[in-house]
Amino acid sequence: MFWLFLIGSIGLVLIGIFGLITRSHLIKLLLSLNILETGINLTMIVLGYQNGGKVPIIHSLLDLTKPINFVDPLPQALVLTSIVIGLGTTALALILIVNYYYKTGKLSLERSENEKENIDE
Amino acid sequence: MIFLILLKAFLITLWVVFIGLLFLGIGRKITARIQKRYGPPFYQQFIDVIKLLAKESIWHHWIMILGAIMALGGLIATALHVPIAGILPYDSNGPIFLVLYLSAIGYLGMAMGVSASGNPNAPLGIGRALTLMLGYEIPFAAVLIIFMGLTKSSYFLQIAQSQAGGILHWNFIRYPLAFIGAEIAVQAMMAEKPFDQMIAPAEIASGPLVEWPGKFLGLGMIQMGVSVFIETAIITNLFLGPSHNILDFTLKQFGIYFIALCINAVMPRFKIENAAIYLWTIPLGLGLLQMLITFVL
Amino acid sequence: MITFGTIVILGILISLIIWLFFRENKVISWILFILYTGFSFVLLLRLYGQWQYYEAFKSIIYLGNIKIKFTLQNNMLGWIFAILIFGISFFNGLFSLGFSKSKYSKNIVPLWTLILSASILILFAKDFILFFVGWEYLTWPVFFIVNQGKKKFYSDSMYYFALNVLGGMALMLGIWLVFKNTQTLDIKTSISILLSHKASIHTFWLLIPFFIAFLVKSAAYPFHVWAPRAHSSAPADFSPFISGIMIKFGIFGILLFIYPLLSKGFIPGTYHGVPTTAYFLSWLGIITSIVATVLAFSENNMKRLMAYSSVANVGYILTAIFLTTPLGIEGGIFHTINHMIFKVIIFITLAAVYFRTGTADMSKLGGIAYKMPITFMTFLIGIIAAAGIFPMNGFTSKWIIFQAILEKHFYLMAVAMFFASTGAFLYLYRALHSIFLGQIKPEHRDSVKEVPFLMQIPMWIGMILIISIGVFPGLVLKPLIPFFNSIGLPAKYILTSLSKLPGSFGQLNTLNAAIIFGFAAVLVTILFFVVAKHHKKPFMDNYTAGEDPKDWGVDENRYQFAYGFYQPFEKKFLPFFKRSVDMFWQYFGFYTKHLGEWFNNIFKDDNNFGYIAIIGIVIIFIFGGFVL
Amino acid sequence: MNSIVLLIVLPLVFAFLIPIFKGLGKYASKIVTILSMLTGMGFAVYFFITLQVPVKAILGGWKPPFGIVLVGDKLSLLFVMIIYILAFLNLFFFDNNFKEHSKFYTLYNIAIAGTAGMILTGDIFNMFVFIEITGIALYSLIAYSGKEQALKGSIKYLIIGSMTSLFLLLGVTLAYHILGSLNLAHISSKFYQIPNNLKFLILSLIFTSFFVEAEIFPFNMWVPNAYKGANIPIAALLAGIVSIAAGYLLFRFRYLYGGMRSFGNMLVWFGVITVVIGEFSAYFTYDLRKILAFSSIGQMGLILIAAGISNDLSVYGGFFQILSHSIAKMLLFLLAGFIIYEAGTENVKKMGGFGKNHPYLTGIFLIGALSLAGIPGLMGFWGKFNIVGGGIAAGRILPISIVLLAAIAESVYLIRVVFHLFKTDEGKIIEKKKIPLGYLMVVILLSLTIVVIGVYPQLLNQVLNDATKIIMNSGSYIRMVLG
Repeated sequence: MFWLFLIGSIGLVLIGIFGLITRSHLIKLLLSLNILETGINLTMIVLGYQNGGKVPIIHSLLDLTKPINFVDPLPQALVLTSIVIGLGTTALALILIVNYYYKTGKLSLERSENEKENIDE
Repeated sequence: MIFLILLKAFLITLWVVFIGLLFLGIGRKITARIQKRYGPPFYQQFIDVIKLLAKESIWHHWIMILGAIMALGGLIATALHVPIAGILPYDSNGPIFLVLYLSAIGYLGMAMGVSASGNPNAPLGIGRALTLMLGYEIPFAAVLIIFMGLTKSSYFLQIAQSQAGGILHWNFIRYPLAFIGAEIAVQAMMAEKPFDQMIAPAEIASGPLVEWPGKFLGLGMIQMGVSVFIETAIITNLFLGPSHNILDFTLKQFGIYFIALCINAVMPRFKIENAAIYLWTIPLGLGLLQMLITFVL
Repeated sequence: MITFGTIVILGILISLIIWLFFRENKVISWILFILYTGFSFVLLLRLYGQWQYYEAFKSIIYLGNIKIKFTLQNNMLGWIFAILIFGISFFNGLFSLGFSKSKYSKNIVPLWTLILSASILILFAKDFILFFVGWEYLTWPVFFIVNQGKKKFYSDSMYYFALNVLGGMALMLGIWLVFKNTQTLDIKTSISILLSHKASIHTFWLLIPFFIAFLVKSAAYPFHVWAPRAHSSAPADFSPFISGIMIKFGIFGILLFIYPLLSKGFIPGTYHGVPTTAYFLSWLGIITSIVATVLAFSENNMKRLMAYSSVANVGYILTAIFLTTPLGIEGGIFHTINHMIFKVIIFITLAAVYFRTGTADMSKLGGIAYKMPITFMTFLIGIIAAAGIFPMNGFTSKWIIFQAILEKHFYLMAVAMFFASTGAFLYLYRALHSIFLGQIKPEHRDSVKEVPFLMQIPMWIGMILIISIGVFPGLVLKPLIPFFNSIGLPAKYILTSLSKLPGSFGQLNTLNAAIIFGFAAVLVTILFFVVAKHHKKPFMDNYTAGEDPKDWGVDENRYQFAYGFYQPFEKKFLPFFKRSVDMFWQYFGFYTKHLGEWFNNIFKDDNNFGYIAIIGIVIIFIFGGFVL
Repeated sequence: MNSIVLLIVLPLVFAFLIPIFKGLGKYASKIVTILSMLTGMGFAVYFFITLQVPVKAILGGWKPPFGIVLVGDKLSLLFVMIIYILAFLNLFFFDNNFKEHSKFYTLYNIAIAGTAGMILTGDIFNMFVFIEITGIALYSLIAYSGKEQALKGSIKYLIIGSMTSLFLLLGVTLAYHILGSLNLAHISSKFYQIPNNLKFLILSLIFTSFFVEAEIFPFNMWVPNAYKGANIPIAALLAGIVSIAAGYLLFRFRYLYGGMRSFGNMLVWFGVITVVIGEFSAYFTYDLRKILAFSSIGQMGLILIAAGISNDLSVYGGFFQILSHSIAKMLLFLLAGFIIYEAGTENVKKMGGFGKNHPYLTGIFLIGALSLAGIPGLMGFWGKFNIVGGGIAAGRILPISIVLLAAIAESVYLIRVVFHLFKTDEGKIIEKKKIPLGYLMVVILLSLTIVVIGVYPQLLNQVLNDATKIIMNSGSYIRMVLG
């Protein structure tokens, strides 16, 4: 189960990287980034997960005298933060891309003709 | 003391001028005879000089006069540093570098004088003369340096004295390659054929002296005599052993000059760049070969 | 009285004051410059003999754990250089005061003052850091002086700047390499520690940065390309400084750091008693002088020609110094000083010509001597000295250099040097003829006249110095005796009287020779004036045989033979020399630029940023050994 | 002393006060920002002077290995102080194309808070958050001018930045998975337990994120676009302030975790590649902003080299380099703003005549340029000189030689700019414009700093020597945080 998750999440990371390398369309780049992010978040969860672990909440039904196999709660908290940040970034990126589209009429970062430099003597 | 030096210097100067002009006169005669002409009398050169000096002459600028004076003065000063059978005005022993560099002041003076005359043909001749000078100075220096190295001194006198003890000790027998190299270099130094590009009568209206009238030309003629004297004296000191008296020395000088004349009489003329290259190959090669044989092998 | 500190700080202050307030006022700024140099000259003069004198900064500087207390230590070599630098700058300032009124001149005083105060740091620094500080301040201000903010001079000044920055960087590398091996930044201490190490062939690499730094500054062979360019572009009154003083700092550096190491066998292997490395560097000096001489033959710009002459003279000096014998050092230092004097004088006369005519092309000049006799005489004496002909100072030092070469029995080297020396005569005569003699151009006939007296002062001083040092070489060599003793010059090579030139293969009494020369000159003069009368005639009357050249379709105004003076010679020899080195540096710049373009294109292509970053990450992993 | 948290909180508070006050007047938001920076600066200076021993601020009441902790030692406080000072001075920028907006100032405050947080935090995940905060503020700021170049740069920066902070997150996760902690000191104390190659992986993942901020080569594709398109104050912010934080992180992490020589080697070679590419690219271009941008890349590469070489000389030089670079580069960008405004072009070749109009301003530009080129007597010299010395002392002669060769190109293009400013024989003389007083004061202040510290480096000697000791002695840091 652990390995399946791990392989799956690494697969997502690789897909994201593949997208980042090969695409020039900005929206697709952003999607790849999100896939990458999901992959990494998943990795974090997987690494924090214990097989057969319990929810790390102390309540009256638990016998605190015995060792309890809790799932580590911290990665999940971290992932939550990460997701929020990712959301913010994505939103900002979309705004930028929209602006860029209005400005240039393009959705990829091609070199435009009007910014040629006058270099040669 | 200093008066003694100056007196000696004056007498030597007279001798130098006399011998130089005499050589030139005899040279003209010999050349004529080789070419089956009768030729002028041997004292013709003295007559010419006196006549020219007596002529009223024109000048364009004081630099011309300065040049003429520098030319002759420099060469006379040079001659006074070349030992004549061991005789020198003071105990300088004939420093070689001084002689080489002092003679340059003579050439510079002449060049300056003729440049100041404003005639465009003159610097053409000077340009050739200087190119040629670059050609012959190198093999000549190579030969000089061989003997300096051998005697561990930079004096003509020591080199001459090192050959004491019979004709077999003379340098031209012991170092024949150097002698041939130096001979060719001296041929160029005296501007005899095949190295007479600087005067080149048929090409540039007789070269540097084209614009020198009257007494300038007279000084120029004396200068030519002095330079012939210096060059033959140098070779004599270098190769022809120590001389016991002035007559001995002068005869040896004349021998050198005679060889130069004979070559001069029968040779055509090089183009200037070919002359330089020739001088850098044959005489320099001989000199360096001699150097190799002497110091390395 | 704090001498060095005063000179340095005063220099910086005056530089600032001039730049802030008197930038437009040339007269005041040059007067300040003259006052500054004169004052410093007097201050420095008082230090002769006090070789233990030093000035230390109060506070200590930390570099990491290294503590450094900056100290300026008086020393003989530095002192003699400093005296000459400030003396020459003083007279140069007098000249510039007159020169700067001309329309060709730009105010260069602030930067020049800055350079002068930096030179004190170089000459008296006890540690490498101060030395380096001075070195860098010697470099960059000259860039602005050379180009004067003009576009046409930009590439010339950039040649200068790029090569000298290369030298500076090499120096920085060298300083730290020395530090790594000795754990000290003090120059003298590091030399003794290095010498106490066991010599090995690896030590050679330690010195390479220093070689580069010093050879670049002294414009030696593979790096000489900046010299003619910088000289020709620089303001005419600054060229004397470049040639006379700036390139000598390379020599100073070699004497300061490389000579003590090489002469004590820091690098193993000797050839005829000379360290092998030094022997090859001696040949580098010869190559420098030969290349420069040959290049000078075909040069039409007078300042470039004289710059090549400077390079050639640096070649002699390097040859002499790298013989690493005391006699060689004596000759090298003596020639350095002599060259400082006569080359400054030559460039000052060129500046005077430029001042009056406004051109540096020799083919556009001619006959200037008839209008500027003092300038002409100065130039004549200068080139006689430069050609190493007898009664001038150039001869005396060349004599010692030849003696030093012969002492080591390097006969082939002597022949090669003779070639360069004779060649010098050729191009110097060419300059004399093309600028000063021959026919005068019509546009110069009325407009050109002698420079004002103020500008003549340095010329007179220079003439007197050149001749008096030529006749009495002891004037320079005698005060230097403490230094020669310190490098172990044998007693027979130390000057006993004012006029006896020492030498391994024989001595020369210059005074007697000068008397003989004077006698001959007087004799001929008398002869000339005693015999027949002479009278003056204009030029054209004689060689045209009284005819009007216009009748033959020749313009009489332009019959000056200057261009292609040694054409047969050039045709045979030039292409080879011209190609090899200049082309190398040109291609170097060209390919550097293309490298830059190539890198720039990585950034310009906007689509590749993702994969380049990923490739970067992959490379990191490869570094870590994960993928491979 | 929990109050060092103020250094992060203050600008954040002021940032969100700005929208409230912006209605009060045209300059309200600017004044609020100035207040914010002044108070921040005041606190930073106060802490820097009064705090003799390192302090930690425990947030949320959880003791160090568990909770979030802020660590203020002499070094981090020095850097935060300089960030505040520069951020304050940067407010007197000159940019004619710039319209004053409250949004800009809000983002500016957030960016400062983020950079201060990056330096002060003692928790690795917290650092990730601060990097993201700074990042988001910077993405928006770069795009603020609305130019195509700026948008491009912003998008590139965003994508690379997000990607690498995800890698950072992955590294953090791995470290957490193995060591069970997020505290910098705690991880460092147990870091030896990790096998070497895994260590390398974690460090690489973390450092990629710093590389983006520090403009190291394969991650700096955004730099030319961003510097070219962004408004001048933002370019100055990037070059002057963010680079300080990035440089600090490089050094801090290098000495907390990177004891491996192989890792140092990697840093050195990445630095060398960055220097070479930055300097030669700048050598090729004639666009003033791009020249400064590429020069930034080169300088940051040098800082990375200093971080890679582990001896005290290079660390000392590296800190000097961080400070001198940020001051000089900020100065140059501020000047560039006015030059571009007056010349009406960004092409260096068309700026002839500026030197005639404003000789003193051009002289100040020369000071900045020479300082960057490492001319002695100016601040930049000591950094470069010491890094070279440290590199050679560590036996890394080849990389240092390459860097020195690239430095030739650097000197050439910097002095070339000054030449083109000073050149007089251009046909068109540009029109002279008036310089605002506040701007002029800031420029003079910065250039004076460069000169004074360059001539008298003893002013910083003590501080930077202490800083060097602090950064190289990671044991005391660990003891301080955990104990």
